[in-house]
Amino acid sequence: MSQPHPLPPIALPGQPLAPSPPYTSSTGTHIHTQNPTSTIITASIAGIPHLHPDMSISITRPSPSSSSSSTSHHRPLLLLPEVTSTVLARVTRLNLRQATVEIFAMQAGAEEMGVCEHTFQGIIRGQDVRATEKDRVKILESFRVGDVISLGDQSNYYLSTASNSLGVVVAHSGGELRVTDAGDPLHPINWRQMACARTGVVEDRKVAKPI
Amino acid sequence: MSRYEILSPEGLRTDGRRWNEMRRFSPKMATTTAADGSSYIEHGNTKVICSVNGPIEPRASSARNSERATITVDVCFAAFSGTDRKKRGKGDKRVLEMQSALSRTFASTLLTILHPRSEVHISLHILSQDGSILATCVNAATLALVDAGVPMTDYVTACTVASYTNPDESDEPLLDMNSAEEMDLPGITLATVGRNDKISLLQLETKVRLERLEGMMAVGIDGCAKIRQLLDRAVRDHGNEMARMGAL
Amino acid sequence: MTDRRRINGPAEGTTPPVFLTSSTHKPVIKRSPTTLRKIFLKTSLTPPATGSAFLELPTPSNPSTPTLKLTASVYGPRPLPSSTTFSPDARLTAELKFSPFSTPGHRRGYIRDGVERDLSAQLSIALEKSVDVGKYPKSAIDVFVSVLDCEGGLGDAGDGNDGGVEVGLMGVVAGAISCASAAIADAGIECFDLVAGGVAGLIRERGGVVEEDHVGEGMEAGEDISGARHGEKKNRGIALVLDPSPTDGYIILAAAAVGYMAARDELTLVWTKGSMGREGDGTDEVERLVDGAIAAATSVRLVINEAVKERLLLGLKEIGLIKEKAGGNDGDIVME
Amino acid sequence: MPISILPPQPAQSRLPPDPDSDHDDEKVTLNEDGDFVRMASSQKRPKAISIVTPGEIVTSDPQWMRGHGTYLLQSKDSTTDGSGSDAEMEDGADTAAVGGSGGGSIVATVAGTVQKVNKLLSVKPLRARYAPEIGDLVVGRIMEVQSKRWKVDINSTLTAHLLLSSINLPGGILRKRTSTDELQIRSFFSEGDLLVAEVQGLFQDGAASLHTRSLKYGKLRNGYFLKVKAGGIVRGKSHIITLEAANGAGEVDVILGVNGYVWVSKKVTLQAPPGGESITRLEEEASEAIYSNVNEDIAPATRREIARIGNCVRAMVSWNVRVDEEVLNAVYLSALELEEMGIDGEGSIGSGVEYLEGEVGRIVVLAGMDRVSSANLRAGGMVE
Amino acid sequence: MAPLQTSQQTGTPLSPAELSYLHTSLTLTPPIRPDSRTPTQFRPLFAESDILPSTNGSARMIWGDGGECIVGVKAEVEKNSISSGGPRDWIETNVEVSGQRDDDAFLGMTVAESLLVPGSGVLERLVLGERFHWKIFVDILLLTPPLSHPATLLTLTTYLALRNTFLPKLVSEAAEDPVFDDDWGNGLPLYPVDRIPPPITLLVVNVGENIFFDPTREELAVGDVVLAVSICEKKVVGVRTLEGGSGGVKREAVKRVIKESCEVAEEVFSSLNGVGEGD
Repeated sequence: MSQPHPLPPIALPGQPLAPSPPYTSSTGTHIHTQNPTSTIITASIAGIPHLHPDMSISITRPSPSSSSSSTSHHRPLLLLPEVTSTVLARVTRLNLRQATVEIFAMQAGAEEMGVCEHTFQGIIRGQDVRATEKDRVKILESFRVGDVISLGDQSNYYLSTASNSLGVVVAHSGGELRVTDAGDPLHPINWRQMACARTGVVEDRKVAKPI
Repeated sequence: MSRYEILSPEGLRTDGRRWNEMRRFSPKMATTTAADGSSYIEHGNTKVICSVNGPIEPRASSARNSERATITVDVCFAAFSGTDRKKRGKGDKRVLEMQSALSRTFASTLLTILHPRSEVHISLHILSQDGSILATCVNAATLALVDAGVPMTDYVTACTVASYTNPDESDEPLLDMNSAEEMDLPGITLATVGRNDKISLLQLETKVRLERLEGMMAVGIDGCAKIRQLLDRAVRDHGNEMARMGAL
Repeated sequence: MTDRRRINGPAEGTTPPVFLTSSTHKPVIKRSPTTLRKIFLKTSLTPPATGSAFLELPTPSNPSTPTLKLTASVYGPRPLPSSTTFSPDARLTAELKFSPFSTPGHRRGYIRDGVERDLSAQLSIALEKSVDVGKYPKSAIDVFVSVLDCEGGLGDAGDGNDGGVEVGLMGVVAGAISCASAAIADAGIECFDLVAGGVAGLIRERGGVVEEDHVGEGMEAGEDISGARHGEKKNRGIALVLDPSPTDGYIILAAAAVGYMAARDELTLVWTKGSMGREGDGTDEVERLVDGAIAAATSVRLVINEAVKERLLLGLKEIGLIKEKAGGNDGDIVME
Repeated sequence: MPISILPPQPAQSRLPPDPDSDHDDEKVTLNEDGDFVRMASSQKRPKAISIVTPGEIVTSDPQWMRGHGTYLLQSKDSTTDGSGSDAEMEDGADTAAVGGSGGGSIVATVAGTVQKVNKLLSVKPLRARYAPEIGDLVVGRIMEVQSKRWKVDINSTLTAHLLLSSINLPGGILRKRTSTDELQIRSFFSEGDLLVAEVQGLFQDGAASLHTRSLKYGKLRNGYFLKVKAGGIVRGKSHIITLEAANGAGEVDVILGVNGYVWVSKKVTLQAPPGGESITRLEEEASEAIYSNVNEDIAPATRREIARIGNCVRAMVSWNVRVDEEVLNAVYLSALELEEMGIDGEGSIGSGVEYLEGEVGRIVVLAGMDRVSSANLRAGGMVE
Repeated sequence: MAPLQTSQQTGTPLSPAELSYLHTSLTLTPPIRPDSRTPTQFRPLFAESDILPSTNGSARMIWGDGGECIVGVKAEVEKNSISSGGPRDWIETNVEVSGQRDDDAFLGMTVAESLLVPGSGVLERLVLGERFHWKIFVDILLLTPPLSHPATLLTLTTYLALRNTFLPKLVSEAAEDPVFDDDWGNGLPLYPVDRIPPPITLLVVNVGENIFFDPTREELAVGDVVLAVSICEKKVVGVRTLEGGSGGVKREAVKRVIKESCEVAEEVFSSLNGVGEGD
């Protein structure tokens, strides 16, 4: 059994780190019950172990910033969207009751937003957009920041944009009148509307509060 | 195989049968508990085992039809069934053709509107081939469907008839071909529904003179009626056995 | 949604791996039965994959003879096609493919034949139990191993290993398991422990003593293990050989391949060939074989650790987080 | 001997548990409608069993109405063209009350026995999949979870539907369904869960719609699931039987699903909460746990009795004996006796004698039936 | 790879409550199996051999839970050629599972590996003079996929079929083209009684400390590791790990499984031979 307190500088999957009664395991670690009496925390990914003040041990993988090394590009620590993680998604389909989005970046807790390897499909239901019911607007190309509220069914994650900081970040005008002038960028006026700089046309969106 | 051997002057065939005699036909029902309905038929040396699962919820959503049950058939020739070992791939044309012929035949007689949006899956395994394969498959499938309690208007029974040309150019129909006769003579596979001569399958893969067809079909229909009687007997025996066992 | 079936090449191209040139290879020393072949293992070589690794067993005798070279690439966790039923755990699928030029003698086709389907099934059994699938609901983890070169002995036509058991396939599976495990670690997928593959064989001793193995100096990352721990018995008759290679020319009576998780001391795969009975002195041949294979796997595990650590340090150096620790940075991995 | 490999008995030779009828006189001389009289064992009245097969004209008498398993052949003479019977089929055999229109004859569509119930003639097939009827108590397994409902496998033709609105929500009946429930749907039932429910309605295509709106229904825990052939469990008044298990194993619940799914489990008693609060609190606390997947701890003795009872049910169904409380209790007692006697000498637990397949099963069921008939004799003195 | 359905054919998993009940019952000492069998007790088996006259050897077996397997062995004369990969390819096995598109490579290799163990002596009996040899095809047909894992069922049936296989007697000289005695009566058995018999494979699941033979699907679902141990005449001729099980397993458990399999195999061989004489 390695020394309980000073954690090794680098941990590899399966490496025992500390006895579990005093310590608890968090991301990147796993509780392994060797025999009914002793359960230990073992590393489950290769990375640098950290002992957090609340006696929990987590392992973080050094994610080299994308700019410096060409071979391994920027990988988010989080590989899958989890409940309560905020995501950046693009709306792919709209219908009366829900919007289907494609999640392409996510962020868990404090770390910054990481582009994920594979895009996941999510659904924002009507009742999750805002407390008051908003009818759908048929703009395809608008980015939305939402947070994942439940794992949903087979292939979809359920997202909600209820809180103020969530909603449309980047949008393009739909150009109901003529197709030609569609696609100009819109800038937010208030949390409910966005206006097109060129034509001044105002369109309904659930706008995220600009940070 | 010179033609002479097919039918001896006294009218005896290679295996000693007369022109209108059938090979030994021994049907067995409910041979396994793992499927809804099952049957095993030995018609001479042609042995076919059949198991029916249905009507069940179709796994492939393509097989979902809102008013009727869809019938899917799987035919598989065991590699050891022929005289020489031959592994038939799944994409074998002849197998696909048999499968569609069987599902068409049963689609017309099974009461599929009683179980909409479900599927009846028939899986047939040919353990040994000695002529009249398709006919034996039809009989085995019918028996297994009856065992599974799938509603049908009447039994579908099938048999084969060959047409032999005597040295003096006159023709004789031969009932129930074995593999030797099937290879050498033109023949038809014929399936009827119930006792009243309604033909639901007629297959001719070789050339035969038109005027002979009439006679062959007449013999075929009588053959099917005989097989229907044998199948009916098997079902009744099975039913009485279950009654004796107190299962009813 | 990327099309899972067509995986197109990396955008900016890769640098070809540098091989030992023939001039620098060492003088030929015949490998003793309990010395393992040196393993060259490097991770994250194919950028589009979440994790990847390349494994090679350079034979010191002469570089022109075929050696085992295989690459593993891991994609995942990625979304399952919408038709599949919900699964609270990730679905790990493993596929092993011999590239057409890989086997000496006849060229293999592109469609997966029986041998490849069998090895793929064994590979997925070995890896399945090490990955913490509960952490990635509704997703798929795909592992692809392609064998670029192998030492024959696959029971194909032309390599006459008559009488003995072919260990070629076992060597390929063991290499595939170790390489795939390194790729999974490189992908950052959480797992209980890394699985190392090990092979051992029983041979009939040919004429006199099988020379006691001497501790050769370790080259590259591989070390060999001294015979002490495994009590290499010097009895007549049956001898244990670790990491047998088809080119060694042994006639192997029985062989065993294992997938072994060293930290947890657990086996995820056991595969034996050849007939093994009760030996004269009571020890069961099966037990000797399994223990031998586990010993081989334990030392392979050290190689995997080194490779994963190497990539980690590279990452740290880049973001300047390297800690200048006094005791160097050879993390002390304790294996019960 | 751990393994016994027997030559396959031809299906016919599995002798029925009829001690009193000797077998040779039962050689059946088959006349056209296959009628023969069979001396049933003592309880059942001797009754004529007539088997009909598909295509057989059951009757041409117009006063009979057509039920399941038959179709109407509108025939003046025997040879009608095929389309005639098809046309007739549009109304489908389910709508039983088609008047026996003149000249038509009722023809069987399945092989089975003719059931004549005051003017309604139907044919019950020898073997068929379970057809759900309203009010049936069934055990089912969740196959698929959709946004507002579950698809449940109940061994019938189509998977049944269980709507989110027709289940008990944790926290008592008063709780109104909120939209978050849809998100937490998997916390109630998820794939693979077993439940006992009641058929509350049938859809147009015959699929069942279930509900679990009562305390006796819900998720199943603390026990073992076994599947018997669908016809084995006959619709009776009570499908949840509680047996007093021997060897101090406590009470065991046996849930006999009409669809042939059986669940044998330790009786889950609503322990009164320590504080002895009011009934609603108790009921409230109970309903919190109805969706938990955690079993209570079950003593090995109880597990052994659960296994034994499971074997008894399986043996009774394979020997076509009607499974109800009285007979099950009798067969269970005779199984216990069997173990004490130790049929092949060693009575040790591990003798495997409790495995009631094949011959051993028949002996146990036979002994159970004798026990019941003797009890009836003592009780009523009148064999009925 | 044989698909191990965790519940009915549709592969829905068992419920967590069932799994935990079964796991605790099976890890007790003495263990309690759901159908109260002893750990080494098999479910009843029905078997018959020589059912297909058009084959050199055949057998059929019906398993406790309704699974059915038919094996046909056919022999063909084949010219020796260097390219044909030596004697290892003289016996070809193929496992066909009804309802599955392609044949099952994993099960096929398991059977082939244990059949072609060096020293089994069967290959010598296939030689026909200097230029020809018998090519044996062992075709295994799993009719209704059994609810539990098919490994044991198909190897027991293969054992019976191989025991029932007869090859026509060679009457021609070594150098000439092979000519056979056409009296089927005095054909030579492929596995004569006095020589090494064909192997069988026992499927064993290890749950906690206990080991169970002939496991049902529920027992497989809660097992730690599932091993297929092939045994022939007190020698272990092949061990394979199968899909299933929830984690790795200690080496002692693997050794114990192999040891116990040898003992049980003895009784299985004797009862199998009983079927041979039966008809």
